Amino acid sequence: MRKEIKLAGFGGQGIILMGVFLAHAAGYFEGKEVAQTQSYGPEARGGACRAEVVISDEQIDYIKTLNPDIFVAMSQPAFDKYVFGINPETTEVFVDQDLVAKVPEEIKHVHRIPATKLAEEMCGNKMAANTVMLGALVKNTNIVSADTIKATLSKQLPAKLQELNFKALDYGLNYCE
Amino acid sequence: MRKEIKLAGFGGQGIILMGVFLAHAAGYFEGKEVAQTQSYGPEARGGACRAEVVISDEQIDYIKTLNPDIFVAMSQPAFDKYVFGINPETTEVFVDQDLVAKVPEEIKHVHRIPATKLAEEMCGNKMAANTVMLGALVKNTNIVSADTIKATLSKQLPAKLQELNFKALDYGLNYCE
Amino acid sequence: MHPLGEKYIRKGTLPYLWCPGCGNGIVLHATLSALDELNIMDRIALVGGIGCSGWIPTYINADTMHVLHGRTIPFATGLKMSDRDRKVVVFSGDGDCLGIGGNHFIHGARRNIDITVVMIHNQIYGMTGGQVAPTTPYNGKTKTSPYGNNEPPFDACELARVAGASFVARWTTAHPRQLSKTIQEAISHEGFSFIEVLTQCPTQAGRVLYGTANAAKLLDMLKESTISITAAKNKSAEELQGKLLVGKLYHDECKPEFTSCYYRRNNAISSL
Amino acid sequence: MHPLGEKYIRKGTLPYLWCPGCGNGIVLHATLSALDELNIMDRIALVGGIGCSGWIPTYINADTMHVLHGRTIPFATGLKMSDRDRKVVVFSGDGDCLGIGGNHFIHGARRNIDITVVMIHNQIYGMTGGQVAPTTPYNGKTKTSPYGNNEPPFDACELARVAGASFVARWTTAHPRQLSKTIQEAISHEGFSFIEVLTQCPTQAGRVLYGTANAAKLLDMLKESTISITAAKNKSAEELQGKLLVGKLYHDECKPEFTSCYYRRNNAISSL
Amino acid sequence: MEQVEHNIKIMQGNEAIVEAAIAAGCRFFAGYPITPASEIAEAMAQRMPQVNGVFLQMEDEIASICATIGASFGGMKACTASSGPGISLKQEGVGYAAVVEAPIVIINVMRGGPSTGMPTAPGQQDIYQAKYGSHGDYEIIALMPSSCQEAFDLSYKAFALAEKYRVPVYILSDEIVGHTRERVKIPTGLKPVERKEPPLKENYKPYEAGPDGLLNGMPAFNKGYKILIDGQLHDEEGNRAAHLPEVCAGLTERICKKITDHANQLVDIEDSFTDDADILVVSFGSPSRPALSAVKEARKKGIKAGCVKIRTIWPFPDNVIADLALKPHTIIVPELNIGRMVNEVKRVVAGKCEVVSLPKLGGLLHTPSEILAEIERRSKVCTR
Amino acid sequence: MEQVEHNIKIMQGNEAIVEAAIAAGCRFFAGYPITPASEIAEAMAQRMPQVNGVFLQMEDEIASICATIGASFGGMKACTASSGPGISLKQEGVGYAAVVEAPIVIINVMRGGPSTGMPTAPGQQDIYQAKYGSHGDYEIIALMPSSCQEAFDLSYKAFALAEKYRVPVYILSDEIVGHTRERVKIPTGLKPVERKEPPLKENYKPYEAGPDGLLNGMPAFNKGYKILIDGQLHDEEGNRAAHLPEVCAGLTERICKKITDHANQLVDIEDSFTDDADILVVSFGSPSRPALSAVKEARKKGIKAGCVKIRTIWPFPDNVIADLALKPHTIIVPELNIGRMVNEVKRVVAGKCEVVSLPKLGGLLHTPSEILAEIERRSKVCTR
Amino acid sequence: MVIIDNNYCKGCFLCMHYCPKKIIDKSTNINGKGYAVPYIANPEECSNCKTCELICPELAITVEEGDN
Amino acid sequence: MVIIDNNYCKGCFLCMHYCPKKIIDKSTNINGKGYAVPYIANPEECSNCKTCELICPELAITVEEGDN
Ligand SMILES: Cc1ncc(C[n+]2csc(CCOP(=O)(O)OP(=O)(O)O)c2C)c(N)n1
Ligand SMILES: Cc1ncc(C[n+]2csc(CCOP(=O)(O)OP(=O)(O)O)c2C)c(N)n1
Ligand code: SF4
Ligand code: SF4
Ligand code: SF4
Ligand code: SF4
Ligand code: SF4
Ligand code: SF4
Ligand SMILES: [Mg+2]
Ligand SMILES: [Mg+2]
Repeated sequence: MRKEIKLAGFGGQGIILMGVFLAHAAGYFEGKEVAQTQSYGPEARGGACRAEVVISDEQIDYIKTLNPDIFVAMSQPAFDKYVFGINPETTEVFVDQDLVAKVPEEIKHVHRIPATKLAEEMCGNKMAANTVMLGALVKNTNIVSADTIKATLSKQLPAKLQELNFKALDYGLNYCE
Repeated sequence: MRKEIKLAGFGGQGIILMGVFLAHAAGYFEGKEVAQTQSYGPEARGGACRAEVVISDEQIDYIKTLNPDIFVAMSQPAFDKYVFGINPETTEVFVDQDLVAKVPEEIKHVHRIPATKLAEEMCGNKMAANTVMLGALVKNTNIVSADTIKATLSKQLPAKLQELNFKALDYGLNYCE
Repeated sequence: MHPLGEKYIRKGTLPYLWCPGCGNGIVLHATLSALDELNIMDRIALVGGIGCSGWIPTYINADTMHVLHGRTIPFATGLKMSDRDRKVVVFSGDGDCLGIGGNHFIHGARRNIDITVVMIHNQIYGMTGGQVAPTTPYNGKTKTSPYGNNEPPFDACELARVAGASFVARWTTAHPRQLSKTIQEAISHEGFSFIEVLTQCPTQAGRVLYGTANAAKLLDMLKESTISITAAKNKSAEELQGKLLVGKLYHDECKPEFTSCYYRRNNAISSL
Repeated sequence: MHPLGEKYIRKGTLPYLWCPGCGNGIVLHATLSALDELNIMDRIALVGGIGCSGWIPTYINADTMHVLHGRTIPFATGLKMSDRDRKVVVFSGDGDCLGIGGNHFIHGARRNIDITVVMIHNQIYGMTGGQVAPTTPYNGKTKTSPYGNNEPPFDACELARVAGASFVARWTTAHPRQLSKTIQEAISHEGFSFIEVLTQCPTQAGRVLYGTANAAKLLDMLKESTISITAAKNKSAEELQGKLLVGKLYHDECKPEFTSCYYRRNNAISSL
Repeated sequence: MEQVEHNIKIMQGNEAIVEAAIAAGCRFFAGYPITPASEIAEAMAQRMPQVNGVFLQMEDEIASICATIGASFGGMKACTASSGPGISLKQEGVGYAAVVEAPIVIINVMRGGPSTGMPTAPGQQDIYQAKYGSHGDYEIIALMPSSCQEAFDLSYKAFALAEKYRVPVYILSDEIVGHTRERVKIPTGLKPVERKEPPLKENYKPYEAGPDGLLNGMPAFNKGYKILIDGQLHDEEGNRAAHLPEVCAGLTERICKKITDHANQLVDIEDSFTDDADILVVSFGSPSRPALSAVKEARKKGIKAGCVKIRTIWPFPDNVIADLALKPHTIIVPELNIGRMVNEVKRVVAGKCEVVSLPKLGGLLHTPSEILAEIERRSKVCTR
Repeated sequence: MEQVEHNIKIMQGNEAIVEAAIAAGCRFFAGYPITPASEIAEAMAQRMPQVNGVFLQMEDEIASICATIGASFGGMKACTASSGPGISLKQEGVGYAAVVEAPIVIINVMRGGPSTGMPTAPGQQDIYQAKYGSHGDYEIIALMPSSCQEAFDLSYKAFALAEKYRVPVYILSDEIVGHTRERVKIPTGLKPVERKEPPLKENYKPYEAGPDGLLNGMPAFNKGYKILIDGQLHDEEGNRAAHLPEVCAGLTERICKKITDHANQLVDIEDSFTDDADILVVSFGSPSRPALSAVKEARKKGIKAGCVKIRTIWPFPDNVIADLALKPHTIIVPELNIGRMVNEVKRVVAGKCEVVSLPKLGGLLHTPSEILAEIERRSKVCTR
Repeated sequence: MVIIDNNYCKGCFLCMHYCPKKIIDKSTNINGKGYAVPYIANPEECSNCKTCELICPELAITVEEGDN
Repeated sequence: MVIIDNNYCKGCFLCMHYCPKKIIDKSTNINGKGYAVPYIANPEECSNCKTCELICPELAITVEEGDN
């Protein structure tokens, strides 16, 4: 089974890191094939940026996303720029509810998560918004398990950032829309 | 009619200049086709060096000498290095008699010219040996006329060198073996 | 937008691709004022290197070449020599100018050709993502000096002077007024003029070298680490310890300029 | 042949391709004595640039690279870093070192990497037939400056010092003893050492710049145009007018050397 | 795939190259930052000191390749990395390495050109440059990975080939491979590539070749060989021979033929569904993955499509491709350039079947459906 | 030959190039000494000031080509000259010139390579480098003289083509042509090549091309155009467009096709005795003269041999050569390299006749008898 | 009068930091590109010194002569 | 003792010019390469100073310790 995930947002929101974490959880801890790519270079500065992850049980021939099964947008410009390719009927769409106001009504599965707000208010650091979102994503899609994403965070993050991120992940995992 | 001339000697003897003068006389003043080439670069330093001139009434397809009609050698090492290709029966060979001692007996037409000695003793400057030789060459082969070679010298040489070289040329033109 | 921007910025290139708080915009503004004051937009040629800083002239609506990494000065040399009345201003990063472009830099200075080089010194390779530069402080940790930089940095102003530049100045982006005035003076000077501008790069140098992306903090650091030559005159050696001199460091108005000497000689020859 | 030649000259390369009276042979001799005295033929790597002078090391029976025009110092850097106990000596013409190779020169100096650079300064591009060099005197007439050189020459020693070299010296081929001693000292020094050797090139510089191919006359001119720093101490400014200083111009024994610092740090890291 | 013990890592192609280099025994890297190759330098900067190796960021790309060659003769396995503009600058050094027969590895993480071009987009426009970029006659070997795993495997192999053939070996990666993170299996206990020391005889001749044109090992400096390495054409002893036409002709011919004569040994292709294929997609590097995808789709639709991925692109696998061209009616060549390698395919196929170029410019990878569409179009045009 | 008034001069090929450049209106030269191209710089140093032009000896070859491009946009017709090693260094600049469409002329007086190679010997080893030396997809024009007269004529033409096509034009001369002194007829009253100034409109778009892919003239700096020249891929206005795949693809394609689409207009060949020829010698540059000599000899011996000299080598005259290949049974391709251009001939001949490579390495020119021997051998093998 | 062009502001707050009168402050406004923009909290105290104008890397600030 | 190896001498006469004792002179000998070579005119006056040895670009001169 091939799954395509596209993550988009604002430079500095940790979008690419979300992709890297997903790839690690699936590829390293769950033994799946993964391919993770991202937008790159100065053209990505300030404006919208994106990361893509393909997860599959088989060899991945095409590494880019064409019709993402999951689309995450953490800003309105990023949503607008990268929403192409999703299937309004089937794609699971996650948005930061305070940063993405306009979501076309045609899109069926929209998850509105106050990721930045939760990060800021509950964890004291809005930089952790991506981890909150990651939690919500994992909870709602089971694209990887909560356990492997936790294992990934402990392996990949420097010690001093772990507490904050575990807290943020939990807020995401436990958030009810 | 295609004529090939090979001139060889010691770096600094003005061998290439002889070639250039012949080319000018034939090409510029006599309206013939000419091609003049030379050995080149640091490998030519100090050791033997050569110039080649091809003179023809028709278009020159091959610019190098293969079987020179005329071969001039101003030093023994140069003679030895560049004598290849001459026809012992027909090639007119000119040597500075004081600098080239060993000339194979098989060679029929050998002209022994004391070019350096004449230049030094009669013109007071052994640097003019090449012009003496040029005179002898012109006289004995008529490859170009004495007039056009004179015209070349007056066109190509800086004023202060003209007297010396006209004198040297005359010694060559008038030298009887 | 600021009226200078309205007047001189190339339509369709905005927004600037620079990160928030980047010093390149400050240099751009200072340049626009200088060019405006001089009123020479019609006879100026701008040349930008490759790097964030090399973009500065590409936003300006003038005749501009955005060239190869490190090669600003040779391109500028061709532009200057092909029209002696043209003024040429180069914008080059510290990597562009002193790294790959170091040889052209010293040769341009040696010739004392009438080109103004504004070198944007952010202590790092910004555009490529924070690698060590020939200006990175000794022991500084960057993406390619993760254990600390083993190489002492150049003093670009000293290098320019010894190589032959006839106008040498240094400022920081915390001195926008002085910078603009100096750019103006450098362009007016006939000869090779070099201006080193220390600038904040919050994204790369800031994060990688100083652990902060706060532009204001970085700019404060720049300000504090420098002292103007006039102010320095009355200071003791102790007080000057660790301070970099800013201001006009060297100016020789009499040194023969390459282009004009060249054409003067040409005139003598071709009128023979 | 001289016993040093018998001992160290590579069989089958003779005769030297240099013109009669060329100074390169004098530098070769001085080098052989220095290497012999140091007794390090087994741990020396020699690097020659492209140019008449670049041939110097190719005649020596040691591990030698004859490299690309202008690139001696990068090759030498690879050789040095791949064996920290190896000593590396570079022979580079003034065109090779300061023309096309100028950037590597200042960066090698900046790093203060343990390489000895012997720059053969004959004021010209010798091998290619007498074109203008970055060391040709102002107004000098050469094949490519037939109306006089428009560009002032570099002071290579000053450039080396400002860029970061820790040992800087200058001699001429009229000082073969001192030259040999200085080469020895430079090789022993740990750090970037630079020796500029002014030398006669009768064929090109001699003929083209000075109108004479007389080696002795040219060597006399070199001698007369220089004064040793020790002798200069007691001279008035007037007496020194037009004289170039020769001798050891700069020596900083304490400056950290690149290779040893690098490996010291490596040891700390790799033993973690 | 062989059953070997391995560790799994998730890494970018650029990182995989670094790990493979270190596994192959590379202990010297000199480079200069450039997108999209900079991560190679960054990872080298991190990793080399950990294995007591050398990382140098030089003043430019010219210095980088020269230092790399210096280090190679200095006794270390050595490599350099860059992208288009930097690779162009290295060309004089490539020719030097070829003629002095320096075993070095040159990594080109290809981006869109020409000139500054598209710095952050992939391309395959530099394949001919790899072969013809420097002046003079010479040959190199070039390998093209299409995944992080191949980036690892081929990089290891590159060092082995460089040592064996005493030749610069290119890894022609691209921005996609360089920046994609994938699972990479790293075999445990991978041995460093051997550098053979030649026998130290009296009058050792560094350029005396065997009948196969190959030199006998690689002497390092300061090991007693006392060698002269010269970029001028030289004789067996290494002495300049520019004045000896036969020696020069011999050396030039040998450094070319030692590679082209071994083309068959150097072949490295991966073919899928080729046995009965009517239509073949011949590709290399990144497009070979959507190509395989498209071929699988085509098979599902009943089209007898097949797929060949060329991993050793230089020397070109003339014979293998000529053989594979006997059965299909059409060969499609998708590439991220204006259609270059298709000419090599045409040359060797020599009219035996239709050869169709499927170029893609602008910095985007072919999608599987683009390639599938071409397969479908061609299978309709010509069905037999 | 046309009957025009002319002056005769005896000069070296290198000097002829300089005189032609000046006649064509070139007023800027930047270079760096190198054998066997130095005489071009030396003659330029002498001549440029006499016509109030600029001669610069730069610090290296990179600076030389960059200054040349700068001067071209500065408003002067401009050129640079070098040989193998220097040409390799210029490659990044060549790509820049191609993508910003700078009309410049690059003279390569070819010597033996690779690397420092054979500095004083001729070669034709750099023909593919001229086309593929820089990274990325681009095209250039390349002309090859075989005599001093052609050196003059083709150099003049090079400037005209550079202006018309807004492209770097190579003159691929060699040590033989460069250093041979011959008679050169210089037409009197030769007019400088015209540089067309584009119409100065509101919102002038410097990269807006006509339907033939060509730009409308050449704007100079400080003439009111206010243009942005950028080596990054750009739109019609000159603005960076690396993020716009279609714009990038379009530009890349256009700068290639504006040359290849005009291949037929650019053909410049000279054929002798081809009408009834069974054997054809196809050559370019220096070997084409002994080739003609050999063909004449062969005719004397009753062999129907013919001769084709290719003067515009890039774009390759595909169609003309394909047509000429219809009659003969064999084509012989003598070249001063390991046998490179023979592959182009093979490609276009596509099996229509036998194609035989006659390479010559080591720095010597083919003699007429060497070529004649091959003609005789082949005429015996295959007589119909 | 100090005019901040919100369209171009990238929220770096150099203006705020360098205003000698400390009269520029963060606002709650987010501009189209997602940046928090500053505003002039106490326009009447402005000395027209133009520091903010010169230091703004985005040329987003214009200080006009005349009343604040 | 001063030994000049005629095989290597290129007749530049730097030795002659720089001998402090002025005891080296031009000879009438021409060596195999065609160069006029010098000779030691007054060996007994030699001071063994080695100047000639060090200045000879061809390494053609050896000054041995001991009697001249
Ligand atoms: C020949 C070449 N090498 C490398 C690069 C990649 N590159 C782009 S910008 C840059 C350096 C940027 O640093 P700097 O010049 O200091 O400018 P900044 O971005 O810091 O302003 C490099 C190495 C290139 N474009 N061309
Ligand atoms: C890249 C390159 N450019 C140019 C040359 C030609 N070249 C050979 S030697 C030389 C310069 C010689 O001058 P210098 O370095 O001063 O050495 P010298 O001969 O004077 O000792 C040049 C330009 C070359 N070999 N390679
Ligand atoms: S990386 Fe640094 S220099 Fe480049 S735009 Fe960002 S802040 Fe400015
Ligand atoms: S040209 Fe000059 S430097 Fe070269 S060998 Fe001759 S004298 Fe020496
Ligand atoms: S300085 Fe300019 S960009 Fe920065 S916050 Fe102020 S107005 Fe905005
Ligand atoms: S002009 Fe001066 S005082 Fe007024 S807001 Fe700007 S910085 Fe503050
Ligand atoms: S110095 Fe040497 S080469 Fe010169 S004349 Fe004396 S012995 Fe001969
Ligand atoms: S050793 Fe001294 S004194 Fe004796 S010959 Fe030589 S230079 Fe003259
Ligand atoms: Mg920088
Ligand atoms: Mg020199």
